[in-house]
Amino acid sequence: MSQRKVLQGNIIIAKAALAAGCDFFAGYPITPSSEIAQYMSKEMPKMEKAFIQMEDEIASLGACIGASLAGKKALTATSGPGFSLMQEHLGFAVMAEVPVVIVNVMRGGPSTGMPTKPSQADMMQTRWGTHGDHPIIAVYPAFSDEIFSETVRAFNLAEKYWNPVIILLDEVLAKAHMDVEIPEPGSYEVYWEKTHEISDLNIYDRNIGENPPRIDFFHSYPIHIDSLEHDAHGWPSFDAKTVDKMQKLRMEKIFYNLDDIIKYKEYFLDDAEVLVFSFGISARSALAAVKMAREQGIKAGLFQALTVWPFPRAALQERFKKTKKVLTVELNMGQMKYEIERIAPPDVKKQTLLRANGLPFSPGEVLETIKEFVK
Amino acid sequence: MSQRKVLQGNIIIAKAALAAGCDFFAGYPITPSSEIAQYMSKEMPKMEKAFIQMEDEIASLGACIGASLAGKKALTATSGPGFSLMQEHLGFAVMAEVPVVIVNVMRGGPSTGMPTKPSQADMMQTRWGTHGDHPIIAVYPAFSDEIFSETVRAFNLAEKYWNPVIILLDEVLAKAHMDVEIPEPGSYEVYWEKTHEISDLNIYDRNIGENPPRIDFFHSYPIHIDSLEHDAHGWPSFDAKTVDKMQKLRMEKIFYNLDDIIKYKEYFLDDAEVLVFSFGISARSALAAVKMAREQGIKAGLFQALTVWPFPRAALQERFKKTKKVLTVELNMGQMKYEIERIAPPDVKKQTLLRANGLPFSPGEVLETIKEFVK
Amino acid sequence: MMKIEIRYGAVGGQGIITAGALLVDIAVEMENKFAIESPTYTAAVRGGPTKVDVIISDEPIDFPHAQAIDFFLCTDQKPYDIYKERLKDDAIVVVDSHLVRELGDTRNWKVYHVPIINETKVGAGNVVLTSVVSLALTQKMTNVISYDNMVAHIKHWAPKGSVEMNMKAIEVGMNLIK
Amino acid sequence: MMKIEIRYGAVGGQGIITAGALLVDIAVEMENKFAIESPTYTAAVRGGPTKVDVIISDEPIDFPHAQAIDFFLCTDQKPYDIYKERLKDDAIVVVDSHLVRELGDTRNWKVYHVPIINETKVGAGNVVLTSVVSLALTQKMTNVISYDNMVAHIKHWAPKGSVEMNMKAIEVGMNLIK
Amino acid sequence: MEKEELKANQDALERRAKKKPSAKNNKLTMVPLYCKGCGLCVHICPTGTLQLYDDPKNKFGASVKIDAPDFCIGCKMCELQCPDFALFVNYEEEKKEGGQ
Amino acid sequence: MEKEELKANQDALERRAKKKPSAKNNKLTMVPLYCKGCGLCVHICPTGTLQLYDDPKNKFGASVKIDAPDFCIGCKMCELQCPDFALFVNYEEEKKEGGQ
Amino acid sequence: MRDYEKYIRYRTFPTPWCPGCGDGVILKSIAMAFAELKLDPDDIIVIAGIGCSGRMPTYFNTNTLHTTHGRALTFATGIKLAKPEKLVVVVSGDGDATAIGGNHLIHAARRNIGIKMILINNGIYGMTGGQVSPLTPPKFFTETTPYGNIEPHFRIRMLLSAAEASFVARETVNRLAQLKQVIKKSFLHKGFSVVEVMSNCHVNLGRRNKMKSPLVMTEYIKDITMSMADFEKLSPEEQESKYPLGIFVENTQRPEYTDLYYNQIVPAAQQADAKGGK
Amino acid sequence: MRDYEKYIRYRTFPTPWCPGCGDGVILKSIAMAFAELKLDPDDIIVIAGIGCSGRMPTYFNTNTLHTTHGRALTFATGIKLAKPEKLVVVVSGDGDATAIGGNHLIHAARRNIGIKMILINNGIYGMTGGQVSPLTPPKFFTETTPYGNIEPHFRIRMLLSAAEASFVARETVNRLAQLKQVIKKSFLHKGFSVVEVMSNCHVNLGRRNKMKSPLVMTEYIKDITMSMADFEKLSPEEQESKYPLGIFVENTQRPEYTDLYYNQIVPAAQQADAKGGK
Ligand SMILES: Cc1ncc(C[n+]2csc(CCOP(=O)(O)OP(=O)(O)O)c2C)c(N)n1
Ligand SMILES: Cc1ncc(C[n+]2csc(CCOP(=O)(O)OP(=O)(O)O)c2C)c(N)n1
Ligand code: SF4
Ligand code: SF4
Ligand code: SF4
Ligand code: SF4
Ligand code: SF4
Ligand code: SF4
Ligand SMILES: [Mg+2]
Ligand SMILES: [Mg+2]
Repeated sequence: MSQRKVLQGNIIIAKAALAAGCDFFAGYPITPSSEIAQYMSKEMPKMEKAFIQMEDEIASLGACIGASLAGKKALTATSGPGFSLMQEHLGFAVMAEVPVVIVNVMRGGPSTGMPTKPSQADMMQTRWGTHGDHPIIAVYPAFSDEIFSETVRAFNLAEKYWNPVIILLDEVLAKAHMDVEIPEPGSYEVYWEKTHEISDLNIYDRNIGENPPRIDFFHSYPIHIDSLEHDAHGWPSFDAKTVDKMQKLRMEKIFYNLDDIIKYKEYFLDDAEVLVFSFGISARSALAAVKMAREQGIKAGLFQALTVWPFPRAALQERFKKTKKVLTVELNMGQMKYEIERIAPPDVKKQTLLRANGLPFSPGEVLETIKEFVK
Repeated sequence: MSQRKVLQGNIIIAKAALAAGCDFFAGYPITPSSEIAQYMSKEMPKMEKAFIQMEDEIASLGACIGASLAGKKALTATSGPGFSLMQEHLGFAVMAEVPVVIVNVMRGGPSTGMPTKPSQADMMQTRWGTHGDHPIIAVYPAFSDEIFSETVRAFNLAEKYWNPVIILLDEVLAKAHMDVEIPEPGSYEVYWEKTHEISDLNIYDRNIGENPPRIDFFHSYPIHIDSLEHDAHGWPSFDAKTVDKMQKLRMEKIFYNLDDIIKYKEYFLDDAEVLVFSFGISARSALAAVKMAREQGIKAGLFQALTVWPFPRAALQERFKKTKKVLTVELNMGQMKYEIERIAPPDVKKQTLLRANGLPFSPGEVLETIKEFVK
Repeated sequence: MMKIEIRYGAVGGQGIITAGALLVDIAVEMENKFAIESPTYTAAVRGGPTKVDVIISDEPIDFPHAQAIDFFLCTDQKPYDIYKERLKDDAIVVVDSHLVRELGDTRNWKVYHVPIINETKVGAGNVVLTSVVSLALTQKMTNVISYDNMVAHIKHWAPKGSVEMNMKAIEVGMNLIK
Repeated sequence: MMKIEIRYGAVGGQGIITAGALLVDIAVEMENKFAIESPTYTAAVRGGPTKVDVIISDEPIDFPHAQAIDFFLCTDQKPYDIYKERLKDDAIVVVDSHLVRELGDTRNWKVYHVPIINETKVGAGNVVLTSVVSLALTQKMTNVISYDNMVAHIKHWAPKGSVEMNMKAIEVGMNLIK
Repeated sequence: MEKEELKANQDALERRAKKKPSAKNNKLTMVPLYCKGCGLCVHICPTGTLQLYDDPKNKFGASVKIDAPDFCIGCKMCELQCPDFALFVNYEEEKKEGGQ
Repeated sequence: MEKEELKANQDALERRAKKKPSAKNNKLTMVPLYCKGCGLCVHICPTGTLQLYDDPKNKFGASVKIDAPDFCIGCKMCELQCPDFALFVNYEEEKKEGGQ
Repeated sequence: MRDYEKYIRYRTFPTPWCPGCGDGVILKSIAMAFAELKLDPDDIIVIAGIGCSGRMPTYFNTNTLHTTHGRALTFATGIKLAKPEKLVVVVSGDGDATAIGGNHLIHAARRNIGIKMILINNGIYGMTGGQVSPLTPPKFFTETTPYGNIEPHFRIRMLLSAAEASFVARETVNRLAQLKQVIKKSFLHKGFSVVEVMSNCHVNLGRRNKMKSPLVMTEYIKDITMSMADFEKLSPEEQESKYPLGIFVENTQRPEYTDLYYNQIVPAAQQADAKGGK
Repeated sequence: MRDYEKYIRYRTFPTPWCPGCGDGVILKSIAMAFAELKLDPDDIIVIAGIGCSGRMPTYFNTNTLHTTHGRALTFATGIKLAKPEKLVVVVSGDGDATAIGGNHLIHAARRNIGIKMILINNGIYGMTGGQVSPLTPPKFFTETTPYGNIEPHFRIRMLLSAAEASFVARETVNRLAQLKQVIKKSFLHKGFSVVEVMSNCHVNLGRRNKMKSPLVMTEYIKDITMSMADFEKLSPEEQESKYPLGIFVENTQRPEYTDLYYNQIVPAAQQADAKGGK
């Protein structure tokens, strides 16, 4: 039977990763994510799983990708400065279609910034940080049980779509100790596809929209994996038609499967006059605020994105048919608000509550903004 | 008297940089930008200016920032993989407010991708590639004379706003030899502010929206520069009010000065039924297409963004008052089109011409799309 | 609905982080409550002002930082000055009588000045035990967890050989305010 | 408006890049035209098919790749196959008679088969001079630049000691097609 | 104080016991604001002049005190070793002399 | 061919001039598709068996030819040194023997 | 078919290298070392960074991985730790290995992780057209040292010995038999190994330094390299521009990293776990 | 006022370090070296990366720069090349300098660029709470080596000598007079210099290894360090865990990088330019 325990947010991630089958961790310490590596260094050897502290973040993600191609489920964890350093290898994982999970416990930025303060200012970097066109999946849990379930889901999505998946976490939650329900093994899905049989080494051969099959090294047909643009065999090719297809294969595996990938939660939205759009720690402020608003007779509701990339466009647009006010609450100077501006119809009024000074919003602040907005 | 010469695109950048007062170059070779470094290695010592090839791109941008803080006008040049590696230091330059110019000659991505093929797929990375909230200026010349003038402007903007400025260039133009007018020294502005006198070491003390003054090392008042969030003295501070102000100081110096920063060109737009929005090499295809369209009696016009970040929102919105169709042409799988979606009113029909297979659009292809669109 | 919000303030802060964590452990694992402890640090590497918020409730907790504080325990002036916000009008406030001297407007708070640090050193023998002393003080003043659970948990949690010291610390805490 | 579009195709490509650059230099700096040369490489590090497009016009040039080619010179089969697109119906096409054998549909092109590479080696003494031979061929067949300017420019451009060789190469080029 | 610090105090007293007060009237200056009570000065002082004490006003719990100023021989070991610029030996005096 | 290659040919001929045809009937196999005409085999062959020639069909301008097969002593130096897997010595024969 | 051809992926031929480039020779010697050890191609992975040398994996009929510039060792570390029983080979150019990748090199050496590195020292950035590398000899002209190189070059055998490497050797593309032999030995060595191969980039280094033909440049390599015995006879000044050959370090005592991890840390952790404790 | 106090920025005090941390001692000895050389504070810049040691620049009343983790040397290279006449000092922790920053370290050494580095070796990542570093001694317990460290540590004096460094020394926080002296000497040296300072992080390394007090840990440092003469008397096994002190390399022959650049390359380029040519 499952049981509510007290765990630090970082430790929930680590435990969930192990529960999802993670059997490789390479990382480099950085506040406020270091506890993940520390926990792994203690627990993984017990399970004969591999832990290594690398010389930097570039090396960490490189090692994870290598291990993944050798059949492991690999995890690394970092924060802003390290995540910036990982961008080149993030692109590699996209290009070669390698499942790997990266935790970014966001802290105040830019640069060294405020290592001990929360922020939600890496939202756009998560989507666009590496060069070239690339698909990205990013999940962003806010409540303790979600930290567990979204971490498991991140591994499943990485395996299914053969793509890097980023888990965003707030500094506040990474460091907090909180009650959490650790579900029984077997009560949640752990996705693992057997390595695919291939003919003619055509490892990337599939139709647009199809999930890539798991193909990795050491399965009796020696394969080639390349960071250069490549053909169905993985061999370098700049042939325009081939490239066209490969680019689409990579992008569309995500966009053909939005229903599977996108997850969100809706609170009090059915009759809402104002939709609060938020995620992570800000969604927790917003939820408290929405409840307070309801008590005061204000019809507010919350749309909490759990998948932040790809953006939950369709679900929001459905809501915008009825709800004509949207308030974006985020701990940055305006990032996901651009997505709302982009997808919300013009008859929907847009308001934001933004801040980037290291303090999360209090529910009262969100409530005030809602009240101003509904006036 | 100025004279039309034949120069390679990369060399135009190098010459323009020297003309703009660039006196420090640190870089690491990468296709298709290496000629810039090579030219500098030959020319700079003649002028007693410093050139150094560093051990990687991280080191290159680090050295440039150091030199800039020591009073130099610094340049580095790279392409996608190197630009990804520079993201952490790009954030440093934003945080510490350091002028530095980075050339990104874009090539096919992601990852190693297609080093010898053109692409415009680093548009969003340019804006959002580093962690934390950060202001960015990016210019994107398309025609030979613009390569010169925008490079000079990039240095001026960096100096004026004490911020990193990115010059985007197309592989096609970087490698092409073309006629170009190198203007006479004195015929263009070269911005250089004398180092500011300060009291009480309050190097970051100013009002929101004001340009930062030039303050650098070795001017008889020893100062401190920090990658941590800091107060007006540059000393680390996480005080919420201080942070709020510093974040705004950094962002708003750009947004208060859009008129000075944003530059674009408009062709045949006054009576246009369809506005083609484009930049770089694609704008050249589009201009040819628009001229062909006009010959065929189709009222097409071109909006060519020279400043791509900050986005030329106001100018476009002005056009959208009359022109109700917009076609975004870009060599990627959809990046700046998101900006257009965001800012164009709903009564403006939106269409795109996108591709990321290493081939630039031919004017004919753009024309076909225009024709389809106006139907 | 039961919901109690507690705040600890100190410099350095390892002690109050432990106090908060213990409180949450007991509330969740022994008393079936929902609870969260969230620490906030400042810039200084060592010895900077730190606060720890603990919320304990019989319903899931939305926002993890305290909004209306019932109980505030603070062992230093600087964190007192910074973190005394968001206290309820009738909050219970316990401050170290040596280290927090300027209280300012105390509204309707019930304020207790007690020599927490000193008594810990003298009575329990080691300043590290401030965590347990603070926990006991909290238990006594708020009753948010039961005394028996607290004792049982500390016995289980304390490293072998230091159980006695910890029990002494509980005693110190229980007796600081009569 | 005068506008001529020229394409060179080869493997490796250093020679045709030089030819294109020379052509553009002369057109711009000696004949006051607008001009651009843009090379396109493929994946192979060395010896892959390469094309070089040159556009020369008396107006500024919008798009730098050739769209309607007047003159196409190609020294190898593979680049011929890949790059023979976008030729005008009445384009002039010069191919190396040894190395380009399969021409496919030649529409209304005026096609010349000449042993460019071989004649360069034999006549000018070094295959590196294909660049100058190609330039001369272009001058002769298109008249896009003047002969005198070409000679003057090559004399100026050629490294000391190799002027004579280069002049020979011009001769070879001028005589390849009678 | 932890046992290591108590030992440092004890050791200092033992060293002091073996010495006589110094002839020179050396002056020690403490900057209480900066002293973190680390005890390095106590540990290093050859004459056992210094002692740590529990100091509730010090956020790290202890401070140093100049326990037996007349034993000080002015060797400046303590000043050199203090990581926090909290202890100076004959500071004012040397200032008057125009620096060291 | 550049002067270095011409010299390699010349040197090979000179070496050959000093040798006699080999007793063993060694068989040399060329893969023209892969040969880049670098001349390393010509340069290394102790018997001067090989020669470079201008080859318009080779995109690099030259290829190697087995100019005097009977001089080959089967030492395999050329095969070892060829960077492009374009030259094999007694390939079929050894295959029959079941590999080396 | 030659035994070594089993390890060659002819379908991807011809190779992209310039005529006479040493990379092809090295490709062949590695394949020959595989053959002599009679390895199953699927038990091998060859990994490279970016550079001319970086293209090598494509041509091995083993598992192959073309990574990012300078980072091949990081991927290799992940693979070796995931699959300690596989032969993990890294091929790296001098720029790749010692400029952008220098840190990974010294750390792999320090860890003594059982990766087999072939470091192709052609003294230049070949792929990008001839810029100076940390192994370019002093005074040489390159695209970015038009007035001659003023930077001293790393001496790999010194640097790696100091970084605790347990196997360090140097050979040249002129001595195929010895090269193959040393590579084979390195494959049999338990810990991290580096075989530095002096190779010829006549096109991008040679051309600017009066050695534009492979025939000339391989002779130059012969001139500057020699046995350790001959090297030691030289004066320190003479040694400056010469490169001794052979195996410089072969330390079989130092434990290999994955061995330590799986056979020391894992049992220790499991024991600690079994003992319980909190 | 002490002479050295001129170089201290008291306004930013107190320092953020734990009681007894060696960083404060090092701060003082560097300031004393400045004072003894009677330098104008504005002619100095102190640069650091990220770490406890990285916070040091804030407390110098000279030009100071707090950069990114591991990259201080890259900024310093830019500054030194821009202003060769300034004293450019880099302070770097062991993780900063040899983990993430290892590559910049060996390249600065190779170039022999006139940067003066103080490498604070406390054998641990202090700032992030005690994870293993490339200089953590074998078997030590840290947050990420809960079963003991299995990685060998770099020996800085070896690594840097091999990387061609022209000045390499080691001192400890226990020997202030010598430390100050060696730092001063390094400041007077023309090329790249590294002074490794053995320091105590009793809080994050000591605590997990039975040395939680600075008083104990500084004694431990005394125990493991000794003069070169004493060190050489030890057997190789004994040497493994000991650290000799003193100046190991002091090569005044090797030209400094910016010197070469401005006094050799610049005139060569100007001459080439004057001669014309194309
Ligand atoms: C991050 C990054 N920076 C730069 C490059 C460009 N680049 C490709 S290969 C190379 C150097 C190649 O030199 P080397 O490693 O010596 O290999 P070689 O070509 O000589 O075999 C460089 C700088 C790149 N691909 N990625
Ligand atoms: C890119 C990046 N990765 C990781 C970190 C986190 N970090 C800060 S300091 C540090 C290590 C500090 O250790 P060391 O350099 O030895 O300095 P010390 O604190 O021991 O003085 C780390 C890993 C960071 N700031 N930036
Ligand atoms: S100066 Fe010497 S004797 Fe006096 S207190 Fe300091 S260390 Fe002791
Ligand atoms: S005076 Fe300095 S050395 Fe002595 S205890 Fe205080 S801080 Fe430590
Ligand atoms: S086998 Fe020996 S003798 Fe025969 S061709 Fe080759 S190198 Fe010459
Ligand atoms: S056979 Fe091989 S070695 Fe000989 S020329 Fe051809 S490619 Fe070169
Ligand atoms: S450029 Fe140099 S290294 Fe690259 S393939 Fe050619 S010869 Fe070889
Ligand atoms: S953690 Fe260690 S290194 Fe950092 S300040 Fe404390 S004692 Fe010094
Ligand atoms: Mg190389
Ligand atoms: Mg350290």
